[in-house]
Amino acid sequence: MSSNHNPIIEMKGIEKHFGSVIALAGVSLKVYPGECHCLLGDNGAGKSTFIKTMSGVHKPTKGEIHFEGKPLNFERPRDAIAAGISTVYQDLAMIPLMSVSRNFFMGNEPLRKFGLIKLFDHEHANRVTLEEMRKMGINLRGPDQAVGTLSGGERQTVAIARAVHFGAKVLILDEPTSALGVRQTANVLATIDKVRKQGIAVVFITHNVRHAMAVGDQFTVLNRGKTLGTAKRGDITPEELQDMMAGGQELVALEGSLGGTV
Amino acid sequence: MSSNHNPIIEMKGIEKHFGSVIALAGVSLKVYPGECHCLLGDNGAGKSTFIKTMSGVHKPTKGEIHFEGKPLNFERPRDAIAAGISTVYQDLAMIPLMSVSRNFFMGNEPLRKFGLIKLFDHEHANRVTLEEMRKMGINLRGPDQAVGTLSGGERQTVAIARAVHFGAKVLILDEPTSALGVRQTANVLATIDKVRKQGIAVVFITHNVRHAMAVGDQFTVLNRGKTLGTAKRGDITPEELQDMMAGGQELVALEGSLGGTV
Amino acid sequence: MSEAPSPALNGDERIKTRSRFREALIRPELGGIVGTAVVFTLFLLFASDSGMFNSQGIMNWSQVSAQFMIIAVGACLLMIAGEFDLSVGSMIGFAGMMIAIFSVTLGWPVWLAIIVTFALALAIGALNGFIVVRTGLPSFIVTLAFLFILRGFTIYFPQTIERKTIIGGVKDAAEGDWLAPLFGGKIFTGLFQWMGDAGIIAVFERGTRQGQPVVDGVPMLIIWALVLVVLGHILLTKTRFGNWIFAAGGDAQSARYTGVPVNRVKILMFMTTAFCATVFATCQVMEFGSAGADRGLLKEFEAIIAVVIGGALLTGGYGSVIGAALGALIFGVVQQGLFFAGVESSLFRVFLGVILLFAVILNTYIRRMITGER
Amino acid sequence: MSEAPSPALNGDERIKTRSRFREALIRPELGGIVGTAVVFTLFLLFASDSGMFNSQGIMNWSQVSAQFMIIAVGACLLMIAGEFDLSVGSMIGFAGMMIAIFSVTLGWPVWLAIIVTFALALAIGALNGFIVVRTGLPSFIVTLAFLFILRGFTIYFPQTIERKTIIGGVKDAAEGDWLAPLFGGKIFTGLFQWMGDAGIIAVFERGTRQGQPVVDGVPMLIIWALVLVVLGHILLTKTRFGNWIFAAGGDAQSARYTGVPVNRVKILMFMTTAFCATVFATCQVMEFGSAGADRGLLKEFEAIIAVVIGGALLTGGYGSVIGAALGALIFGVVQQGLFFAGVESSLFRVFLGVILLFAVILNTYIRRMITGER
Amino acid sequence: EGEKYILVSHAPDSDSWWNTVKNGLALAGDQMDVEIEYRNPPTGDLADMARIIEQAAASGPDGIITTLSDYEVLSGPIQAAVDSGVDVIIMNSGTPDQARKVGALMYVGQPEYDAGHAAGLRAKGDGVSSFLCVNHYISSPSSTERCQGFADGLGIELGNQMIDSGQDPSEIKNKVMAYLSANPETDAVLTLGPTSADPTLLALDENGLAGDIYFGTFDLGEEIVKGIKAGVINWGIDQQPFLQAYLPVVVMTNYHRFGVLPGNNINSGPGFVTADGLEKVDLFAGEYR
Ligand SMILES: Nc1ncnc2c1ncn2[C@@H]1O[C@H](COP(=O)(O)OP(=O)(O)OP(=O)(O)O)[C@@H](O)[C@H]1O
Ligand SMILES: Nc1ncnc2c1ncn2[C@@H]1O[C@H](COP(=O)(O)OP(=O)(O)OP(=O)(O)O)[C@@H](O)[C@H]1O
Ligand SMILES: [Mg+2]
Ligand SMILES: [Mg+2]
Repeated sequence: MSSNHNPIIEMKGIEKHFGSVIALAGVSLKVYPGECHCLLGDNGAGKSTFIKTMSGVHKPTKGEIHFEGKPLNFERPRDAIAAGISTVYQDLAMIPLMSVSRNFFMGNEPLRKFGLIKLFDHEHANRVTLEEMRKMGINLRGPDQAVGTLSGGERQTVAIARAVHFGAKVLILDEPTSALGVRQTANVLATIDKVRKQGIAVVFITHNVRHAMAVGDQFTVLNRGKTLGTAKRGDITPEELQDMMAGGQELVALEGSLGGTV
Repeated sequence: MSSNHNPIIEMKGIEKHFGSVIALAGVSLKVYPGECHCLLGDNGAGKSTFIKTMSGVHKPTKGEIHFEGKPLNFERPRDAIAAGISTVYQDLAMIPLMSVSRNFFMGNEPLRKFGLIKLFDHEHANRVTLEEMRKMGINLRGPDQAVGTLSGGERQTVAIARAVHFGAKVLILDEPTSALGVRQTANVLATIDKVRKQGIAVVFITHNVRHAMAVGDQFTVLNRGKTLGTAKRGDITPEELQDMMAGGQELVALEGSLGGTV
Repeated sequence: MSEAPSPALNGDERIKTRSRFREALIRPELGGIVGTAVVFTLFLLFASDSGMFNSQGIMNWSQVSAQFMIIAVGACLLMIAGEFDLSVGSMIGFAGMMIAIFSVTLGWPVWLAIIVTFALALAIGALNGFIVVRTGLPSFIVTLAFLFILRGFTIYFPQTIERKTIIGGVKDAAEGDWLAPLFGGKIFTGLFQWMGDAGIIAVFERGTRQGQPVVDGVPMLIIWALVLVVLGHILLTKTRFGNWIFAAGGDAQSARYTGVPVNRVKILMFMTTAFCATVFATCQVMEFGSAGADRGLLKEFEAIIAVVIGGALLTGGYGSVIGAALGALIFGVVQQGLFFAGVESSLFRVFLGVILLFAVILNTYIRRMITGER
Repeated sequence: MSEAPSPALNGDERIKTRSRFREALIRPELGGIVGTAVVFTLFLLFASDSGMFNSQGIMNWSQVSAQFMIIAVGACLLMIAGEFDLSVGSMIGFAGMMIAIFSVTLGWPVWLAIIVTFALALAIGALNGFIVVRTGLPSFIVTLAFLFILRGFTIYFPQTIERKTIIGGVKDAAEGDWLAPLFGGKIFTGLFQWMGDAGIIAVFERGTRQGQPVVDGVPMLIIWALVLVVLGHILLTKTRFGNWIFAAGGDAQSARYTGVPVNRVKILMFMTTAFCATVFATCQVMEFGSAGADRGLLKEFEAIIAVVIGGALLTGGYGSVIGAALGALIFGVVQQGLFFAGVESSLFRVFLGVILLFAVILNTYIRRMITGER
Repeated sequence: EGEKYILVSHAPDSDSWWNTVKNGLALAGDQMDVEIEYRNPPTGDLADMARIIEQAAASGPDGIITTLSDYEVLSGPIQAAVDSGVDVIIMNSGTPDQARKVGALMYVGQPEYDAGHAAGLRAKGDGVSSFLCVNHYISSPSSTERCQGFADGLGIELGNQMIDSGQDPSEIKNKVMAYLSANPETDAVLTLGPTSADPTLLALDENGLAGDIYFGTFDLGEEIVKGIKAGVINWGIDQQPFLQAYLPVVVMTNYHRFGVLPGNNINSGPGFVTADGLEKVDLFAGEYR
C-alpha cells in the first residue's frame, strides 16, 4: 500500500455533501510521483466528485488534503493549477467558440512585454499549440480554428494535450477514453505511459478494467461514496478487479448468457 | 452477408454532407429483425451521422432508405418514431428540468378522453414509468422526480428504457455504454439481448469490441465516412475486428508497450 | 458492498431525509403564493383605510391585475417554450391602432375590424416565431426588432392617415356591434345592481347615474383574464401539447429527437402571445373608445416581470401559468396599492425592482430544490 | 483505409475546399464592415446634397455615433463575457443626476462630484455583477431590477431635494474646473480656426458667430469614444484578460475549471459597462449643463443593438469591439442620415428594426462559417 | 380642514415641466392646509392614467384635479368619479367644453390648439413662412395639436416640418442640427417645452443660427428664460403651470369650506413672454414659472 518514496498528494477522509446528497463518505488516497493511480467504480460512486476536490473545484465538506507533505486547501481551480495539478474533466472544459490556441492556453496565457504592459503572446501560443497537437497526431487547419469545428475525439485530445503540457506534477484524467475510438484510446494510454515515465503522478478514472490494467500502478475502487481499498499492480488480477467494481455476485447471471465478455 | 429473412431497414449508398464536411461518402447496410447489428469505427467515422439519417434527424444528401421493403423518406424524427424506430442518442435527448415520467413519454404522450377533449393521462404515464424503471433495476423517488436529479448512468437507463418501451420494430443505440459502469453495462447488454430475442432489430454503436462481440450478430465497420464491409458473427474474431477498427498497422507499436490490453 | 439492487436514490443511505411537509410545499407556484400572501397582509395592515378594499378599490386593482394577467399568460407559455417576446407592448399599441383605423377611418364594422386585427396579429406572431425557429437567432433580438418596427408603424399610420396619434370614436362605431361587447362589456350587472340596492356595495350619490352601484358589473377584461389563465393552465399541465411546450423550452434539440414538433410549438406560442396582446388591446380600445400610438409602452417588461415573479425560468422549460397569474396579481396589487398607501410615486419603480429581485431569488431557491439543478 | 496519420481535417478528402480569399474575408467584423459600406454608399447616393457630408454634417453624425460607441464598448465587452446590462440607460440618468446634485445642490467642486459619481457608478456596477455571479440569476432579470431601481432614485432624489427633475447650472459650476474639460471640452480648436480662416472648411455667414468656422473643434466625446474603442480592442484581443473575457462568456463552467477567475471577470465587465455609462453621462452633463431624470431612456437597447449589429453573440463568448464600434457608427449614421434624407421621422424605428434583423442574420451566417457552429 | 385632493397628470415620470405643477400643488396644499397627492402614469400611458383616476376615486378624496388629455379614454373614469361624489376640476389639457361634459366644476388651463394658432399668427406677422416643430412627445395628442395650430396659424401645411425628436437631449440637439442643415431655408423653430427647447438652444448655438433664426417655444424653463434674455428666443408661450395646480386646490378648498366657486373657467394661458419684463420670470423659472 505504500511506496518507496513520499506521496505527492495525500487525501485523508474526504467527505463531500451536496445538499441532501452525500457524494463522498470519507475517502482516503495517496498518489505517488511517477505512478499511475487508477480510480474505478460504479456510476455515481463519487469518482468525479473526488477528483474535483483534488483539483480545487469543490471544497471538501470534511477531510484533509496534503500536497507534497504539507496540508493544503485549494480555494479554486486556479490554486490547484498553480500548484502543478492539471485536470482533464469528464465534462470537457473546452470553449467551442474560441480558437484551439486560445483554448489551449486558457488560464495559462503566455505574456510578452510590450513597453510597460504585458500582452498575450499569440505567436508563441500558436506555435506551441500546433506543435503539441502535432505530437498527439492531430494536424490542425491552423491555430485559429475554432474548437467547435473539431470532432469529439479531437477535442478530447486537445484537452489531454493541454493538461499534459501544463501538468507540472500531477495529471488527473476523468474518463478520458470513454468516447474515444480504438486508435485514439491507444494514443491516450500511450501518453499516460509516457507522462508517468517523466516522473509525473497520474490519476486515471475509467470504467474499463483493461484500460486500467494497461497503465495502472495502483487501483482504488470507489463504491457509493466509500473506498473499497487500494491494490497494487500485480497484487490483483483483472477478474478480481472487475468483480470488485461490479459488486460481485450480481453479474453471475448475466455472464452466463453473454459469455464473460463484458 | 444475407439472412434467411428480409431486412427491416435497408440503407443504400447513403451520403451526407455538412457544408464543406463530407460526413458520409456512401454507406450501405441491412438490418434484420431479431438481430443485433453492431456499428463500429473511429471517432468521426460517421456512425452517429449514419444512424441519424436512419432515425429521421438528418435527411441524406444522397442515397435511399428502404423500410420493410418500401422506399421511405423520413422528414423528421417523428416519422421514424411513428414507423416504429426508437433511438437512444449519444447526446441523450432528456430534459433535465422535466420529471422522469414526462420525459419518458415525451413525444408519445398517453391520452385519456375527457369529454370532447383529450388530456394527458398522467396516471397511466406515472404507473408505466415506475414499472419500466423498476424492470431496469432503478427505484425512483417518484415519477415526479426531475431527470436533473438523476446520475448520468441513471439518465442513460431512462433513455434506454424509453426506447425499448416504444421501440416497436427497430431499436437504435448510439454508444449507450460508453459512460456506464461495469454493472450498468452488463444490464444494458442484457437488455439488448432480451429485446433482440423478442424479434426486434437492434443497431448498436460502440467502441468496445468486447461489448460488440457479446451481443452482435453482424458487424459493420465505418472508416472516414465509408464502410469497410460487414461481417457475420463467427466469421470474424475479436482481434480481426479490433484491427479493422483501428486501421491495422499503427497499433503494433503501442501494443508492445501496453501488452495488448486496449 | 450494499445489498440494494440498484444505485437508485430511494431509501438510500446517501440521501439525507427531507420532511414530507417540505416536499408538499415545494412547487413552482410557491413563490407566487408566498408573495401574494405577503403583499395582501402588508396592504391590509397599512392601507386598509384608504379605500383599497372597498368595492371600487377592489375592482380597481383587480382590473389592473387582470390586464397584467392577460399578457402574462401568453408570455408565460412562450417563456416556458424557451423564447420570449419583447414586442408585446408594441403589439398592444399596433393592434389597438389597427382596430381604430379599420373601424373609424375605414369605416368597417367593428366585428370585422376586430377579426382582421386578430388575424393580422396572429400572422405577425407567426412571423416572429418563424424567423426565430428558421434562423436560430435569439428571440431577444428578433422581437426587439419587431418592438421597433411595430411601434414605428403604430406612429406612422395614424400620422399619415389622420395627422394625429390618437384615433377616437371607436365607442360610437361599436354601438350595437355583436362582437364588441365580448371585449368591452360587463357581466353580472344585475347582481351588482341588486347588491347596490341591498346596500352591500356603494352607490353613486349624484349625477346621471345616481342610485346605480359604483361597481356595476364585472368587466369582460377580468373574464378574459380568468378564462385565459384557466385554459393556459389546463393546456400546460394536462395536455400532450403542454408536455411539448415544456420539452421545447427545456431542450429543443432533445425534444426534436424524440419527435416533438418543436418549431410548430414555438411558432404557436409566439402566436399565443400575440393573441393575448391583441385581447389586451381590444379590451382597452373597447373600454376607452380610442387607440393611441403610445399604448402598451414597456408592457413587455411588465409581462416578463409578472411571469418571472410567478416562478418561471427565463431560459425556458420551467414555470406555471398559475404562478404567472399570481405574479400579475402581486404586480397589480403592489402598483395600485402603493398609490392607495400614498407612497411617493417615483419610488414605485424602486419597489418594483426590489420586489423583482427578491421574488426571483426566492424562486430560484425553490426551483433548485424541485429540479435538483446544480 | 487511408494513410493519413490522424483523423484531422487538414488536407482531408472529407473537406471540400474553400478559397483563400473567402477565408481571409471571414472575420467577426465582416458584417459591420459590409454594413458600414452599404450605409455610406446609400447615403452618399441619396443624401449627398443635404449637407450630410459637409464639415458640419460629418460632425453631426460623428457625435451621435460617438455616443453610441461609448456605451457600445462597455456593452460589447460585457456581452462577450456572457452577460448583459439593461440598466445602462438608467445608469446614465442616475450618474448625470448625481453629478448635478453633488456639484450644484451640494456645491462640491465639479472634479470631486465627477470622481465620487464614478466611484458610485462603479460600485453599482460591481453590485450588479456580484448579484449575478453569486445567485446565478440571468443578468436580464437582475439588471432589469436595477433599471427600475436606478430610474426610481433618479426621479426621487431631485424631486425631494430640489423640487424639480432637471437640475441645471452645472456649466457655471464647472467654470475653471480642471477635470470638467476632459468631458465637456473640445480640442484642436486652433487647427479648425486655421482651417476656417484658410477656407478649407466653411465659416458662419450670419448669426452671433459670424466668421468662426462652423466646426470649431473635436468634442471630447469623440475622443473618449475613440480611446475607449482602442483600449477595448487591445484589452480583448491582445491581453490575457481578453482571453478570460472570451472564456467566461463562452462557457463559464469550463473557464472556471481551467483556472479563469470567471466571477472576477464578470464583475469587472459589469463595472466597465457602468464606467462607460458614466462617461456618457458626464459628457452629456458637461455639454448641456444640466441633468434630467429622463436622460438615457432606452439607451440600453441602443447599446445592445449596436453591439449585435457589430457581430457579437448575444449569448456571449464571441464578438469584437471594432465590430461594436462599426455597429454604433451604422446606427448613428442611419439615424441622422434619415433626417438628412428627409424620411418621415416616425419611420426611423421601422428602419432600425429592419436593419437590426438583417444585420444579425448576416452576422449569424458569418459566425457559423468561422466557428463551425452547428 | 384637512381635505384631501389628488392631482392626476398624464405626464410620464420624467417630464420636467410638471415640476412647476407639483410645486404649485405643494404650495397650495401648505397654504390651504389640505392634504395633497400627485399621481401620474410612469410611462405616460393614458390607459394607465384612467386606472389611476379610478383608483384615486376609490381612495375617497374630497376632490380630484386631473388633465383631460384624451376625452374618450378619460371621460368614463372622470364621470364615474364625479358621480360617486368626488368633485373634479380639469386642468392643463382638454377644453372647457369637454370639462363641462364630464361634470367637472371648472377648467383651468390653456387650450393647446388655440395657443398654437395664436403663436402661428404672431409668427406670420413677423414674416415667418416655414418652420421646424421639435416634438419631443410625439405620442401625445396635445403636442401634435400645438404644431398643427402653429401651422394653421401660419396658413401652411404641417407636413414634414414636425419631427419626432425623442426625449434624449443629445438626440434632440443632433436631430435639430441635421434637419436645419438639410433644410437651410427654414425660417423658424418651434419647441414644445424645456425638454426640446434646451437642446435646441445648444444646437442653434453650435450651428451659428442662434439669434438669427426665429425661435418660439411653449412653456418656460430656466434655459428658455436665459434664451429669451439673450435674444435667441423670440418669445415663450407661458401657460403658467403653477396656477394650473395652485388655483384648483384653492378653488376647491374654498368651495368645500365656504361653498364659493368662480362662475367661469380660468385660462391660465397663452401669455407671450418676451425679453421685456423678465425679472420675476427669471427668478422662478422652472420652479413657479
Ligand atoms: N453538484 C452536485 N450537486 C448535487 N449532487 C451531485 C453533484 N455532483 C455530483 N452529485 C451526485 O454525487 C454522486 C457522485 O457523482 P459523481 O459524478 O462523482 O460520480 P462518478 O463516480 O463520477 O460517476 P460516473 O462514472 O457516472 O461519472 C452522484 O449521486 C451525483 O448525482
Ligand atoms: N451537424 C454537423 N455539422 C457539421 N459537421 C458535422 C455535423 N455532424 C457531424 N459532423 C461531422 O461529421 C463527421 C462524422 O461525425 P459523427 O458524429 O457521425 O462521427 P461518429 O462516428 O459518431 O464519431 P464518435 O465515435 O466520436 O461519436 C465528423 O467529422 C463531424 O465533425
Ligand atoms: Mg464521473
Ligand atoms: Mg457518435
